[in-house]
Amino acid sequence: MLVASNLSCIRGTQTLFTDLSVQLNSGQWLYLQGENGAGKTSLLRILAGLTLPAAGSVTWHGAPISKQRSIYHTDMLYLGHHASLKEDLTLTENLRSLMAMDGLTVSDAAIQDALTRMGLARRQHLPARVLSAGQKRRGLLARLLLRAAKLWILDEPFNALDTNAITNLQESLRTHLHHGGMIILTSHQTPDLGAGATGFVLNLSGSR
Amino acid sequence: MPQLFAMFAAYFAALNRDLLLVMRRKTEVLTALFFFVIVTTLLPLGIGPEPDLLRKIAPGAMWIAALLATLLGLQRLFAADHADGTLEQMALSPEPLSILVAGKITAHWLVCGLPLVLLAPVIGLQFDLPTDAIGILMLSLLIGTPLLSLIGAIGAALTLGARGSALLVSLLVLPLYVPTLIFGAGAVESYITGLGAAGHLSLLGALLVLAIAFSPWATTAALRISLE
Amino acid sequence: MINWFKFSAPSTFYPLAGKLVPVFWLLAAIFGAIGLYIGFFVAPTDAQQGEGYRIIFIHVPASWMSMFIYCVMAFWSLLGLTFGTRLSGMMTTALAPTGALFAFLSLWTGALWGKPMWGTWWVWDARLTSELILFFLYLGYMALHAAIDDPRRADRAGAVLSLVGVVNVPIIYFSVKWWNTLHQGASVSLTKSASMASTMLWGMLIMALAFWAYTLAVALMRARAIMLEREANTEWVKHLPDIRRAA
Amino acid sequence: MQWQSLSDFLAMGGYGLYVWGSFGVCAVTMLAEPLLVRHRRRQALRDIQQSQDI
Repeated sequence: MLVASNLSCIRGTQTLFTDLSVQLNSGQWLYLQGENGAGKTSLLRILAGLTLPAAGSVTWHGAPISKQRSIYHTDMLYLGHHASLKEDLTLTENLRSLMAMDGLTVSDAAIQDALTRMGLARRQHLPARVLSAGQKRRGLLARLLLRAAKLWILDEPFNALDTNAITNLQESLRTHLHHGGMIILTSHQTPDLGAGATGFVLNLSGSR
Repeated sequence: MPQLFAMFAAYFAALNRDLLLVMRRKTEVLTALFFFVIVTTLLPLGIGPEPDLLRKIAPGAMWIAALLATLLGLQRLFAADHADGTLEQMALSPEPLSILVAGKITAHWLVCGLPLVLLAPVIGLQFDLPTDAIGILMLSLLIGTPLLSLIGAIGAALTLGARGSALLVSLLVLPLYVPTLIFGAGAVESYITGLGAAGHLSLLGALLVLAIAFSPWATTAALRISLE
Repeated sequence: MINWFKFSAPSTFYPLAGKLVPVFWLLAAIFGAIGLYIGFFVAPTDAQQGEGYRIIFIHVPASWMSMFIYCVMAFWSLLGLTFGTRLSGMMTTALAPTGALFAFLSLWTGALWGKPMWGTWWVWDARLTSELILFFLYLGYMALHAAIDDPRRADRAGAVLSLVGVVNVPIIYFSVKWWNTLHQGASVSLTKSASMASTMLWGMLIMALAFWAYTLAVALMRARAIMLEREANTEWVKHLPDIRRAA
Repeated sequence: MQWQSLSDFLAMGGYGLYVWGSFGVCAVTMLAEPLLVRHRRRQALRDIQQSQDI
């Protein structure tokens, strides 16, 4: 499904990794390990199609992702370091505009439902600026529930979350895998993705 | 057909969001507008009150003020989206990024360009311009200010994440503004001297068509590069 | 078919450029000597402008080169954006300062020509004005490239800028020309007033060839320096014979 | 040959300042540029040398 072959990444004069190949099938997860600066985020951004690799290619269902951007970005959802929320807008407005810019229309009820499931029902009409880091994070994660994306690429999704929210998110991840979804993620702590799903751990620190 | 509809929806989504943000934080509209008013008000004070002289410099002075006012907010066009990560999400939208960029440029014009067009008659009176010349001035600004936003967007996208980007935008964009300035101010001037403004205005229109076709594409390319 | 991508690899290009640089220096010296000889000893004194017109033997070729180099930069940029070759960005960056130099020389000699001929250092003549804007475009390119830390990103951003610029150069030229005729300013232009005798044309052409060879020599030298700076950590640089010699 | 003497050549029919001002600046800049580039390349080589010695 998602095949990355012979990727290499150069940042400035530093080579982060070379000849890296990954394959991910339906219902599988990929967990990236490595110390700071090993190139985890760079790899995620290459797989998401934000950065061009210095060499190698990424294909989705057999075709290069750069050739079918619209299809790939419908199937894939990337959540990065940033809050990706506008401070002056409420959570509902933020989600609504993000969905609309993706060319999708969702009802306010669906947004409310997703925010409720992330435990933000009472915060939905507050501007993002007054929310805590964890609450913003959860607001963004509500997009996972709204978008029917097959592949989730998540950069440190557990950051700033409390125990309750972590359990919640892990549950969502397990459900996604169970329904044939795919997940690529980085995290400081090893996530518990359930015994049923198969996955790989990729260690990036060995490349230096 | 549904694809086209989704594209329009995405365009209006980007436009709406930026307008909503401006509504929440009104200073941005006012900065450009105040700048325009202040510069055009200071000029007669610096140059002298002779009506003949003022009438002569009015088209150029107002066009330069409009150009600099546009330049003022340009660097912020994508900077906030870049900083909070929403630009990243826009680049990953299933809809073409150039459509979203077009929406943002439209919002920029509605906020920074259109108010200048609407304010032009008042400023024109300060410079003692005849009524029909003011009409031509408004028309030239109406065609020209979107051009300023379109060209400026390329510069704003290119300098995203570069050091000293505020100054850099001016250096990159000002040479590209030269034709717009010449045709815009020239339209009013040649109308006043009795040569007619049609030639200038149609050239300005041709540039606008060219920029509409070319600028969102170039801006998108620049944005993708700056996201790397 | 020749494999151009092989030549565009810095490890192949570096020694090749090293061999070409002296050739172009020699060409520049020969053409320069012939051009100067024609300019000073063969070309007769102009009836109207006396000896002052001899400035055009560098002014006109410098203006030509400044425009030509910008087009070449745009060409490399297009190549770089479509094929993603590393060499194109390095060549564009290597050409920019030389292009800016020629634009500057064109302005400088134009001013020195204008003072005795028109009685003023600067006129808002269509050609001079667009040359000035071209100079700003060069400065913009170099400033943008210098302001972005990652060289790959800087190359690609610069490529977009130079393509936008090359679309705008003719528009700027015609707009300035139109503006100039409307204002009935100094309509005297350099080439028109000097009745284009064939010796003069030859002199300018040969000087242009000298400048062209000079540009290639300097740009290749600069490209080599840029390659060393950027690829300092690669294997081919580490095994370069130049490293020992420099010690 | 239209020049009678060296001083005649240097005077350029009264345009000496302008003609030699043009050609002089042209020569100086076109000599300086390659020298600066050569310096840049040597500096790069020296940096690589140093990083290898360590």
